[in-house]
Order: sequence, then structure tokens, then C-alpha cells
Amino acid sequence: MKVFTYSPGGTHLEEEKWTKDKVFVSLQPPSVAVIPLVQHTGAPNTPLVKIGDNVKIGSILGSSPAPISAPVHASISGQVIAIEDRLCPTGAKVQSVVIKNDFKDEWVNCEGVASLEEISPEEIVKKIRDCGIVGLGGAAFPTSVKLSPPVGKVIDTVIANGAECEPYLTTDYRVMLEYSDQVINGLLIELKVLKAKKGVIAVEDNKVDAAELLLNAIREKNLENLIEVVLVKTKYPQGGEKQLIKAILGREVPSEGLPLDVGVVVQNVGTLKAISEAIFEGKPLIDRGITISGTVIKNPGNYIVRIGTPVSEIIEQVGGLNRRLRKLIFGGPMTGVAQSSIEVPVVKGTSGILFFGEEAFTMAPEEETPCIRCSRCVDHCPTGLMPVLIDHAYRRNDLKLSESLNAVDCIECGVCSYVCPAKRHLTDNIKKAKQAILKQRRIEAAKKAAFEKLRAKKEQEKAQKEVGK
Amino acid sequence: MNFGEYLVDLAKIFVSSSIINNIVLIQFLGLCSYIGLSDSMSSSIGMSFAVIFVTVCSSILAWVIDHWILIPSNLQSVLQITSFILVIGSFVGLVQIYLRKTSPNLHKAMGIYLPLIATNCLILGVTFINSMNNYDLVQSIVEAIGASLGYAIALLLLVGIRERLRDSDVPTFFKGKAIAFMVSAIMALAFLGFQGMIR
Amino acid sequence: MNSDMVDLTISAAPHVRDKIKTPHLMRDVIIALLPATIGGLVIFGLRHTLGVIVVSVVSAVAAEYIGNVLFRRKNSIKDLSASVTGLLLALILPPTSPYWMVVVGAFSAILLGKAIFGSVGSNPFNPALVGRAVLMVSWTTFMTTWVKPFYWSGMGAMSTATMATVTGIDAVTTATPLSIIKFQGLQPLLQMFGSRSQLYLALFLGNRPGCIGETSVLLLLIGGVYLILRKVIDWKIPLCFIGSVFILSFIFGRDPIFSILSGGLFLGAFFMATDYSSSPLTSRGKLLYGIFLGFITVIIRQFGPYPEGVMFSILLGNMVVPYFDKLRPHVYGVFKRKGEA
Amino acid sequence: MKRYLNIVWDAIVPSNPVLIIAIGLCSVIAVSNSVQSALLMTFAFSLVMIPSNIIISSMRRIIPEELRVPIFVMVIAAFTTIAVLISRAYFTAIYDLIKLYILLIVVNCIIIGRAEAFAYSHPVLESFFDGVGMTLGYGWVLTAIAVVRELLGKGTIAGFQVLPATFQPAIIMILPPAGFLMIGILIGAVENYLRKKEGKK
Repeated sequence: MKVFTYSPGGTHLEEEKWTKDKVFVSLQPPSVAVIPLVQHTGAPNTPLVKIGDNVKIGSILGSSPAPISAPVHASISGQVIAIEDRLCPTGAKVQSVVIKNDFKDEWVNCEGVASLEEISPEEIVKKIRDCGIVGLGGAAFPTSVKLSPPVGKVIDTVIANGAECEPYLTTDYRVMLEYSDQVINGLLIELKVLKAKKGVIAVEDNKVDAAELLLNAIREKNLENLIEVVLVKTKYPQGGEKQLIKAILGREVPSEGLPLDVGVVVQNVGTLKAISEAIFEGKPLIDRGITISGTVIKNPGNYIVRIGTPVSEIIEQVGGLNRRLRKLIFGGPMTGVAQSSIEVPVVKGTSGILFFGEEAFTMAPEEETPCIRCSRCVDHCPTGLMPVLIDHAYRRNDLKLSESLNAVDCIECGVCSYVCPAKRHLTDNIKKAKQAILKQRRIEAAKKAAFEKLRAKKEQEKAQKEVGK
Repeated sequence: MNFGEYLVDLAKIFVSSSIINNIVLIQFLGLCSYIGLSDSMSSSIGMSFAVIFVTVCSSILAWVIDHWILIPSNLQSVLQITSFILVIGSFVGLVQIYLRKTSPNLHKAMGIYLPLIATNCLILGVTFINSMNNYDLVQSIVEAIGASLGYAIALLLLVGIRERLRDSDVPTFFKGKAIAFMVSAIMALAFLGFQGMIR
Repeated sequence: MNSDMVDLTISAAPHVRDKIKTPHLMRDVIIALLPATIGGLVIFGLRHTLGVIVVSVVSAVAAEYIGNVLFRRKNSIKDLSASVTGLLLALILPPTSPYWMVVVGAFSAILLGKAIFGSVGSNPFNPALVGRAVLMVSWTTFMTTWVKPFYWSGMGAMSTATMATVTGIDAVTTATPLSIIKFQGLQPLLQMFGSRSQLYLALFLGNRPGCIGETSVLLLLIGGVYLILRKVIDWKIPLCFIGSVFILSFIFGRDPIFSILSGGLFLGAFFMATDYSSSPLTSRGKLLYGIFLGFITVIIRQFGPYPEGVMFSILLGNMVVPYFDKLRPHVYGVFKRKGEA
Repeated sequence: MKRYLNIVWDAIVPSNPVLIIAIGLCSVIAVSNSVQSALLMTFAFSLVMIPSNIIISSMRRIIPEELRVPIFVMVIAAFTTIAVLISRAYFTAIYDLIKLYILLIVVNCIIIGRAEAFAYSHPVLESFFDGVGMTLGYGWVLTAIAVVRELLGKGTIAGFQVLPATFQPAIIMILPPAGFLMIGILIGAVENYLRKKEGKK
């Protein structure tokens, strides 16, 4: 198999995939589940339950009529004991439904279809939305939206993203090995919905066994003409949506655009599995595979965890900690978010939870030393940015310069900070610059809109006056 | 001197005034605006163009006055300074008025630098250099182009470095004009590498 | 769960960093310079050369310390950048340099070349070259006084008689191949070394008069390749620099092989032009920067008053770096629309 | 009399034209590589500074407001011509080295600046002392820099060997870079001093 890759930029990281060979183990449902009402990118959900209500597994807890949104479901059966703001893995407090487990494990009625022939693309999209499926790679973008491209956009390729390039994480790898059928089915569903000609499963070349397994499954099903398995070079951030598209198809998603602008949809393999389960089993997204790893957790491994399980429960169930826990990271070490409490719950976008002790401070020193202009950040940026210059501009509060240096095109992969010998917080500052620019743009757009409105109103009045005359 | 030698001579004048004996770094003319403007890229570009234009025109005017009026009437040593500065001053004034009336855009781009130029010792200096070396008209024009280009080169190089130094932890002692002089010192040092290239 | 088992801290992503830090890079540069340094000691003898190197490094570090105190900065001696500057300066001085001159050079390099612009990474010019340029224009005689290889170790490689008859200079001071070729042409050199290939070999191995660390192309190449393999420096600047000197020398009718082997080109290309702080950030900038340096070097060697042009060309190149930095890489997904730009 | 002394003193130190206002730098950098040049420059400067201050001050009531700048320039140009002629006649050797800068006294910002800011609004005697003060203020800075540069660059002061023959002069001190260097350090020191003074207030 040919190995694809993008250029320039990126770097090879220590893989640290200790849990590579650990088969998925289901954790027990938690005694109390904390389910945030917003677990996706988009409009917030309004609660549909009250305190004291009894819910079953799969009961809808909240939803929203907004187009970009996904409902959330109860992941355990029991009683709603609180609806209040709770700390979420994003670091913000989010309205959450707290359910006390009755350990009856009762499910709501779930029904799937037996074959794809029975169901129309529109019904598939609706079902996927109803089941609350979002991208499981981390961004948690509602899948139903991705599957409804605007009229006129033709999608020719669907890429299944199995290039799990973050260190430590092995969730996607295990999904490909243990749920290869579901992954392929999920891809078939997407191809049907999007009327795309071709599906591509991209796997990093450090996971050749998964690629071969998938290839064999595809051959068995006689799908070789429809679905292709390709290897991509093991390099961070190979699994980034934009990098993957460039590596495999040679296309570049335009700045501030989406993959669908170049006729592509990229979907994480875990999401494909969830889609397949939603369509064929009718199962809403109530649990997901998570890699539990790090230096201070006793039994690292891959676990199927119910959405809403607090980290403290997970620690207990997997056997506790060896040493003092100093850093708790949701997601991979490159892009993940450090947590301030062990009470945060697992959400739909949680692909891994990493536990580190004191060594976290040598892994990522806080202290910055002066920039020596070594140009490593420039050489390694997968987007072709000049991180050092954006960083300087941000420190001087020069938003205009940051903007002209294309700060908004940053994919926040963390490579610049990783390679920096002076240990400067480049990614963090570029991220902040990016946010400040976007905020300023929003303010300006709002100002402009208000101004236009005022002018329109004045003109209207003027017209009315003239009519009055 | 045949034509070929003359051309070589012109090339030497040009290279000498623009690079080897750079008007700013080696001959120290036009320092006020060189240092003053060197913290802004856009105004240095504007100033560079304005200086090139005015220097060339003034040199022609000054040459004409020198050779057609002052030398024939034997008044060079007495009236040269006065007439040169008057000519340049009024020329700059006229250009300003003309630009404002005819092309507002150009005036906007160049106009704000014109009053600064009138007192820029580079322009007057070049006319004196031409006269001291007894350059003919073509040589004077080449000297003027070379010298003003040399000014532009030095200014733009300094602007580039100062723009970069905004992000550096320059000691308070040297912040501002002082560091511009220190950078110029090293630039002048580097330009010494060309010294003596032309006898 | 026991509550003191958990003491969480938050920080921004990424939560892992490469292990390489600034001092590691500087240490690699020092390691890469060791072959040439030792070579210099062997070629020119321990007697005075070692003193020059020690004085240079010690005074550079002392100057760095004084700069830190003067400008109230954190102690930056441990990042080894001052030591690198001191070592580099020593390697581009003649073996006969008086110690007081070395001290002046090191202080100019660190204080004028670096400290006044900010801490490490802020200097727009290569500090070691600033130091050398100050010495070069101040004490030209000392800076152009050369000894024959092995003069101090008593095993004269070229016989004193040949040297004196060919160059007409007394036995102690002699001329570098570049200055011989500049003022007397190639013939005396061929006479001195026997044949053209012998001349190349001598230059390649470093058996010639010159600055302490610049003579042995072989040893410099070992260090340079080490730095490239360790990814401390990029191949682009040295390759373009040496390549363009080769091509342009040929165009100007000079012996291209002789041109790249003589003078301080290899030392300059691998260790001076690649100085992080005073070289461009982007790939395209580096390519053009290398070519620019080669061009100026050949121009100065051909037309200038000094036989060697590497030092001045790098200092001149340093000034243009902000503009080479404008040659930015292509940003993913950003296309210039027609009619724009 | 005290008032006049004050005017002079003010120009020498507290509002020294070169140091504090930082104008007229071209000539300071250019001729400060030898004490003799510096002295001749100061002399030529005084020949323009003092008389033009006196003339402008005495004519201040008849110079029309709108035409004052061209008239200032004419007056200064006339005295510059005189200064050039005198310097050329009596100090030919040194004059030849620095003639460009003597010619350029005509655009020296200090002189036209004082005409505008002082002479045009003050009586003749005060303007005379202001001219003297400015000359001294300009002269001492220029000469001081020249002493340092010549001493280190040649080992001499005004041509007389001062340092022992074993001293190896640093040629760089009499070349252009050192001119920038000295002014850079001087301006840094002055601005630092002013900043501290401001801070105390």
C-alpha cells in the first residue's frame, strides 16, 4: 500500500500508545451520572425533564430546534436529582442533568433497520440527529449537519479518519480492530446519504494490522470498488481533517472554509461506528470508547464508558492511582484540556483521559525562555504559519498584524509549542490571538448590521414621509 | 576620455554614492529624517521616493544655476550657498503646490514629506558634492540618483531591523533613537567591507 | 478516595514538549566546533592558540555577565550562547592575536553585538562577526598577520625557504592563500604546494596559514554535517552559500574549487551564517539568503580591498534578513484570488 | 548681567542643543573624529550662529511674519558664505577635510531653530548671549566626542601624541561606525537622565 502524507510541517512524536493491545472493557454504569446539556458545537439544548422525573437509558434529556444541534440522552436509568450548572471538560460551567442510578438498567424502546434499502437518506439524517450523534474525534460537531451539505455542494469522497495521531490515545485503533464491520457500515451509510462515489479509510502506518483487517473485511463484502483503505505516514497532526484531505486527495480546504467546500466529508471511525449502531440498532449515543492512560493510573486501558460518568468513578473502577495526580487531561496530550477537578464527567467528545503525576511539569515546563529565532516553529507548522511572529504580535497586542499573518488559519495542533526549544507558549498565544480576531470581527459585523438597520429604518421613514406629503 | 570609459566612470559614481560611500552611513547626511522616520515602514517608503525625486530635480536645477549663471559671472564662491538653498526651497514649495492641485493621491503619499525634505541636508549636500567634484550634468544626475538611492537603502534596512527589534527586550537605556544609532553603527561597520573598492 | 492523592494544576495545551531546550542546541554547536578547534590547536600549536581560545571564551562569558548586570537581566550564562560566541570569535582570529585584542573583540561581540539589543535571540547581527569586524578595521595589521602551519610545533610543513622566497615575507609572518592569490596570482601558490591537486588537498586538510579554526575544511565539514544531522541547523544556508560562491567564482574566472576551500567560507557558511538570531526564519528566505551571501562574498573578494569577504558579506546579509523573512511559506488554504495582490 | 549668564549657561547644559534637543547631529558625527576638525567646525558655527542671531533679533520688528523663514535662510546663508570664505582662507588644510559639513551649516537645524524660537522674539543683547551659549553648547559636546575618538583612534589629541607609543590605536574610533556609536550612547544616556528626572517629578 502506498503511504500518503502532507507537507510541509508536522513532527514525529513519541507514540506512548501503551494501551494498544488492551481490548475494550465496559465499565459499570456510574452511581450518579452528570450529563451536560451541551456536548456539541452549536446551539444549546433546553432540558425536557424535571427534577424527580424517572428516566430510562436512552430517554431524551434535552434538545433544541436549532439546525446545528444534537439532543442528549440519559445514559443510565434512574431519577433526575438535579438540573444545575456543573463543571464540564471544556472548563466552563454548563447546565447539566444529574441522574441517580437505580441500577435497573432499563432501556427505552430502540428500533433499527435491517437493511439500508428500507430507509431513505432523509430518514437516515433524522435518525442520526435523534440519536444525538456528534463527531467523536474531539470537535463534537453534530454529524447530521455534516451529512446535510448545502444545496449545490457535491461531495465525492468520504474519508474515514483512522489516523489517530495523538500520543497515548488508542480508542480509534481499537474501534477499527474490534468493530471493523460497524465502521464499514457507517461509511456505507454516509456514502448513501451524501451520494458520494468513494469512501476512503485512512490509517496511520503504525497501525498496519488495523488497515489489513479492514481491507480483508472490505474484500469479503465485495466493496473494493466503493471503499479504499490507504496508509498515511505516522506524523503529527496527520489526523487533522485538513491535513488528511491534503495527504490523500491533494486538495486544500480554503481558509475559513469547510471540507465540503472541496467535496469531502471527513468522519472519525468511532463516529462511523456510532452511526452504524444508530441506524441498525436504533441506539442513541449513550456511551463511547475511551483510552484511560497516563503514568499514575493503575490499570491503563481502553474502556467503554457511559456518557456522564465522573472521572472520580472511573478512577475507582479501574483500580485507582499509584501516586499523587497532578495533571488530568481530557483528550490527547497535544490538544487536550487540563482539568481542575476530578468530578468532571465524560462527554461525547471525550476520546481519552490521561493521568499524570509530578512528571507533568517536566513534560511541559511552564517557564518560558527568550525566543532564539531557531525557526523550528516555522519549519514544523502544518499550516505554513509563522508562529513566532504571531506570538510576538499577540504579545504586543497587534491584532492587525496577527490577522495579516493568518492567525485565524491556525488549527491549534500544538506542534509549534512542542518543538520550541525555548518552551514558549506559542499555540496558546496564537489561539488567543485567533479568538480575539474572531471576536473583533463579530463585533464589527454586529456594528455594521446595526448601522445598516438604522439606515434602512431612516430610509423607510423618509419614504413614508414623502408618501405622507 | 572615450564613451566607454565615461560609462564606466558613471557606474563608479553610482556605486560609490549608493553603496561604497553610502550617503547616510559613511557620509552622515540626511541623518535627522533617517533616524526620525525609521520606526515606520510606510513613511520610510514614502520618504524614500520623495527624496529620490527631489534630489534628482534639485541637482539638475543646481547644476544649471552653477554652470550657466554662477561660474560665468564668477560669483560661485559668494553666491553658491544662498542660491542653492533658495532654489531647493522654492522648488520643493512649487512641487508641493503643484501636487496638491494636480494629483491629490500623490500629494497624500509624498506631500507630507516634502516640507521635511527642504531642510534635509542630503539634498543640499548632493548639490555641493556635484559642484566640488566638477561633475557634468549627467554625472550630477547619476550622483543624485545614487546618493538618494543609498539613502533609501540605508533607511529601509534600518526600518527592517527596528521593526524586528520591537519584539526584543532592548534595554531601557537604548530604547528609541539610541538603538537606531547603535544599529547604524554596525551597519556602517558592515559597509566598510566595501571600502576602497573604487580607489 | 484519599483527597491528597489529587492536587490538580491546569495549563494550556500542548501538555507534552520536545525535550530539546536552548542550551542543548548551543551545546551541539560547541560539540560541532570541537574538531575544528582541536584541529586549530594541532595545526598552529598549543603555545599561543590555546590562550587565544581560552581568553576569548572567558571574556565573552564575562561580558555576558556584565551585560546582564548592566541591563538588569536574568543570568543567561547557562544557556551557553555567550560561550558559543566566544569560541566562534576565537576561531576566526589569527593564531598570533594579542590577548588584549581578543578581550576587546569578545567585549565588542557580546556587548555591542548582542547585549544592547536584548537577550539571546534579539541580535540582528552575528555577534562574533561584529567583534571580528571591530578588530579588523581597528587593528588590520594584527588581524592579517599569519603564521605558517606547525610553526609553533616545530614541524614546518612547508619549508621556510620556499615560503620566504615565494612570498618575499619573513619567515614568521606569511600570507593566506587568498591574499597571495589576490595580490600575486595563482602561480606562487602552485609553486609552493607543488601541484594543483596538492594545493586542494592542503586546503582541504587545513595545512595552510589562516585563522585558528577556518583552515581545515574537512574538520569543519564534520562539524557542519553533525549539526545538520542533529537538525540544529538547516542545510539550505550553507549549501546555497558555498554553491553560489562556487558558481560565481567560476563566472568571474576564478578557480571555483580553490575559492570554496580557501578563506573562512566553510566556517562562515556552517557556523556563522546559520546563527539563528541573525538569519532568516523561512525556507525560501534561507535559500535566497545563502545565495545573497555568496554573491556579496565573491564581489568583495573580487573588487574589495580585503582578500576575504565572508565576514562582511554575512554582516551585510544580516541587515537584509527582515526582508528575507517576508518570503513567507504558503499558508494552507489561502489562495490569492485573481485581481488581488 | 546675571540674566545673560543664565542664558549662556542654559544653552551649555540644561537645554544643550545637541544633547537635549538632539538636532544638528550630522555635523557632530561627521567631524568628531579629530579635535582640530571639531574646533574649526565650532569656529565656523560661531561665525554663523552669533551674527545671524544678532541680525535677526535687530530686524525682528521689520521682518514680516509670513516671510520670516525665507529671510532667516537668506541671512544664515550669507553668514555661512562668510564662514566658508574665512575657513578656507585661514585653515585650508582642515577645511579641505570637512568643507562639505561647513557648507551645510546653512541647513543646520540649531541655527534656524534659534532664529525662530529665540532671536525673533528677544532683544539683541540677549540674542547675542544666546548665540554664544549655543556655540559653546554645540562646541563642547563636539569637542568632547572628538577628544575621545581621536585619543582612542590615533592616540593623539589635536595632533599631539598623548598616549605612549606602545598603545595600539583602535582605528575604528575615527571611522564612521564610532560616530554613530558615540552618539547612540550619548543619546541613550541623556534620554535616560531625562526619563529619571521626569520620574522624580
